[in-house]
Amino acid sequence: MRRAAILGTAAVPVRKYQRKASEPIQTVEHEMIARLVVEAMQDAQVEKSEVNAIVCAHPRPYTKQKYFSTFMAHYLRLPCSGVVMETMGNGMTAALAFDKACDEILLGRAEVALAFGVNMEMSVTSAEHMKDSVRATGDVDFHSPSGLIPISWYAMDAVRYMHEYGATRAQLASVAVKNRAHAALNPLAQYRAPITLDEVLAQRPIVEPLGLYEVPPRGDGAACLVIVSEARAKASGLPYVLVRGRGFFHEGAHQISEVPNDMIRFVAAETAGRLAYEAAGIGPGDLDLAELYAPCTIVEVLAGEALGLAPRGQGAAAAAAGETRLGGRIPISTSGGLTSRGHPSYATPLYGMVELAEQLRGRAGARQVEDAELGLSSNELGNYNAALVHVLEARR
Amino acid sequence: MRRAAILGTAAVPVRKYQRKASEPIQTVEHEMIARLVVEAMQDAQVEKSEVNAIVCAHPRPYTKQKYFSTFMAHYLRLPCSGVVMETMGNGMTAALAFDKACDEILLGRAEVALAFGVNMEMSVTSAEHMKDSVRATGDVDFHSPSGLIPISWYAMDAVRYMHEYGATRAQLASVAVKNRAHAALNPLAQYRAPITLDEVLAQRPIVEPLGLYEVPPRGDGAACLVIVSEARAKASGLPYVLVRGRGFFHEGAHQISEVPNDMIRFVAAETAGRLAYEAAGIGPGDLDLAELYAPCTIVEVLAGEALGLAPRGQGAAAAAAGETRLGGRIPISTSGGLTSRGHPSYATPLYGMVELAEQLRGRAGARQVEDAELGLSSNELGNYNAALVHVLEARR
Amino acid sequence: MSGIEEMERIDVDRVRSYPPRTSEFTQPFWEALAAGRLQTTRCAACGALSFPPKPVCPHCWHGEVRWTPLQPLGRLYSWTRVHAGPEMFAAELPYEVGIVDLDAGLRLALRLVAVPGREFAPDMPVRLVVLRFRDGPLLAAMLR
Amino acid sequence: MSGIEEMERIDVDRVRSYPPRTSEFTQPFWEALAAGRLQTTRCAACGALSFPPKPVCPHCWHGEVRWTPLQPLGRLYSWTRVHAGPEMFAAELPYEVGIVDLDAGLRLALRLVAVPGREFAPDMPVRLVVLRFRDGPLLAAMLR
Ligand SMILES: [Zn+2]
Ligand SMILES: [Zn+2]
Repeated sequence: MRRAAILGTAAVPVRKYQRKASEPIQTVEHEMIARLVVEAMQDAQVEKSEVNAIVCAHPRPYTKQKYFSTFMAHYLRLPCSGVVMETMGNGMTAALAFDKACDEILLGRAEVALAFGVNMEMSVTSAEHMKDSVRATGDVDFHSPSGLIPISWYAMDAVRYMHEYGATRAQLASVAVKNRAHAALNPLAQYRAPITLDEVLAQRPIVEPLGLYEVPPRGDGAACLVIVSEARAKASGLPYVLVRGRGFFHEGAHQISEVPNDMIRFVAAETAGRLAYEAAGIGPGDLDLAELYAPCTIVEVLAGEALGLAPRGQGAAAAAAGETRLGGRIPISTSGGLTSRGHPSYATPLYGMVELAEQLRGRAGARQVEDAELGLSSNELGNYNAALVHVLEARR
Repeated sequence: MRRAAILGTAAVPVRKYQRKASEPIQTVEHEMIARLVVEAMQDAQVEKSEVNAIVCAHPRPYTKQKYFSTFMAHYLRLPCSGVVMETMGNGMTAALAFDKACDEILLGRAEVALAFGVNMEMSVTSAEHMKDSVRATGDVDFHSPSGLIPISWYAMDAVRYMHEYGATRAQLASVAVKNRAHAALNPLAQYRAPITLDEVLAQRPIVEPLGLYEVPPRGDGAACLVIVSEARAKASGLPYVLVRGRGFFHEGAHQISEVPNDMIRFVAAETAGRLAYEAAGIGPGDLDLAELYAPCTIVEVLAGEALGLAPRGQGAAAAAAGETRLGGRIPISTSGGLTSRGHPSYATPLYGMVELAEQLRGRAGARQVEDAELGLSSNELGNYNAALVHVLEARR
Repeated sequence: MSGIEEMERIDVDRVRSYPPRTSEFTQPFWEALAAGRLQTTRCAACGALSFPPKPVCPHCWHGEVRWTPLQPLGRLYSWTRVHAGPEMFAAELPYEVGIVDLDAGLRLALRLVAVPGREFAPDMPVRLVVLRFRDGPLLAAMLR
Repeated sequence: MSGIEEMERIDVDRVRSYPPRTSEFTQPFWEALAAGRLQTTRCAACGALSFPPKPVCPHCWHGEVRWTPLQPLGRLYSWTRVHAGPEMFAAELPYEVGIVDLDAGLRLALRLVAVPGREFAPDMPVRLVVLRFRDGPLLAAMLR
């Protein structure tokens, strides 16, 4: 059975790159991606002639260059008999790009595939941007008119979680403090100045009970991965990261289940996690670290519980106790996570992969998890209604 | 080795469905797709509980409901451990939805997958719509400012083809006449009133030398396919359509190669076709019919040549001689093709699949190709810079 | 139909910030709502209720459904107060939204109408009300 | 640089219908174009020319490139006259666009400037010119 591996990575630090249309000099996404491809290829020590597929996260509508994947095949003059395409699926968009690039390897259509994504949105104000994202908050005719926004679902998770388990505001907020401490050690992170628990709790509310530091900041970013077959990875003589297990699950609901259910049990993460663990032949206790797509503090807690990284109802307490911190029992989001590493949405999952690849190749510097052998990536969409989980293994 | 098959299909006739925002009653895409899913499932005689994946063509930006695939998983309350995602890739968008749905079967992630697409754009004027499509005509900063439109590339193919091979305007125009005659027999077609060669030649020019009847009309449409494993198809006892071969190729250029090449040799179709024929163990001479994504008359000619359906430089003459007509040597676009069946872009490739599935299951009525056993589908993007070719086989 | 309460109608002197569309299929829902009645679809095959109303039963994919009145009573499953919203909702900030489990076994998400002096909390009983905007109705919930 | 012709500059009394963006990287191209000079990038490793200019060589993916002047002469590979265009080009309809193969071995697509009494046809020799719109330059081609 063929398996896929990450052999090279490159990303730009998350920050504001996009400029207002009125400015004389503009940031052009394809120049940025072309440079990252070169960098990732150097990292992987792969030749251009070996590359045979491009899977790209569909860019934001603010990216002027349309049909970005085929345009990049042109800009890079890269003939491919493996697929050239874009993926789209809410917050999972870039994770699907990674996954479909792996599929080209699994199906034997490519020995080397590029997975990349660019998210540019910072020339657009939040209020303007949300005019578009309001269309994603459920049924556009039955939910959107109420004024729901994407993160309001997570806020309601938090309210319910505190209600059911007696978790405290401070416990949830500790996730943000921990992530900022991680981000301080990550040169790719958007927000790196340490913060205190009191500072997190003192922020203005955005969606109660969550304040500014517990919801995702907005940012621009771009990342590129070089995905290769296991055989090609071995032949390279370089350290690489094997995709050892994978699981996907969509629970058949978007934001809300019309049949009342236990909303704060993330069934999709639970199921996708189980499938990934089974495929990898491991359990959650075998992991050395996990990089979770968690736009809000509460999401990291609930996803962690669903993935077996903490018992149900105890994830927030575990975070507050330092269990998910670097040096703790199971470090989560050593990159700084979405709240501090940053959240250029349609590229975010690739940043998670970049972090795991750094850690599993022993290149994470001051934030290195010692002897990291097994890492988990979990990406989601909606209110974690679907999850795509990968178990990654260090091979040196 | 697992193989994929089409077991059920459903589509709405191509026409105008979308209404202006000012109208009191609106057409809602997800209601339309839900009804088609039911219809396609009845056709396939498959139970809901067997379905395990949704791959959906990314809808136009005019579709209000965002993240359509995950929303449909919700609307249909369909849990999936096979993927739920949207594909994007220019004119190939819906063909990629079909292809990725097949991949879920090949990879053993699903026994039954839904591939669907909806294209709604008729509430938007052509001039307004082109404001968006101008961003797809090449490099948005170096090509779009010149005023190129997507079909201008095909027009330049036509000019060059006539110049090199002495093909005539009438020969090219005969493709439109033939397609209209086919469409007259297809209840899903948008334009069904027969037309004459003189009428085609007398149309106002759109992109010279091509006139109104040689370029694609605009339209709304939606289609759904039920894709199953070969084993599931066999077990059904129903006639089904086996995906016997597949090939993809992107030539590494978008609209134009910056290194001068023979632009009217569609290398991507040639290569993808060769890969598909090899996988199927057949040659072009074995085909009973072909359904080509050909927005303009010239494209059908050039793609047909690249796929080995006519010798190079003789495709237009072959069309004029009736070789590609129903009853001819190799019927092309028995649905009426993009020019007459219609071209709801992001759904168009699925309509091609629906036509082949009808033909290969012997259900095409008055336009039935007798004893059709092998059909070819070819879809493209750009100026046929990439091609995705499938060889389909009748199994009864 | 007996025993089904009519919903209170509360006039709101502005247009809806994000107006819903009406399709041929959902028109009966919006017309009933404007008249203070809550109704949705029930599957003609398996009998399951659905909300929002759908032309296809999400439970068994049967394509025939019937309109059924719903008792506008339930409990608040969760809620939040939104302080940063999309441009079109700017004039309404902050506002509350919540998830309501109807007694009929359906979960809805909608706007909450605050009652002075009472804060929302999970599991509180609520009733649904109709907000009558100048351009049409929206469903909302209030503490009972 | 010797032997490279300057391009004719033709004033156009309106703004560009679809203005290109300038990036830090492409700025030298646009500045030279405004001055009547055509230049593009050449790979520092394999020597291949690229057009449009790119920060990465599309042939060998080397990341270092140099600006090089181009002779603005070539042949028309194909062309068309556009009669139905996007809203922003409506005032210019109909207009001609074409594909030009430069003598330097690069293929470009650009606006064509008609010469009264002469119709375009494949293989005709052309020269590139600069259209000086009020808001900036665009590259175009004319029959020689
Ligand atoms: Zn039912
Ligand atoms: Zn080079």
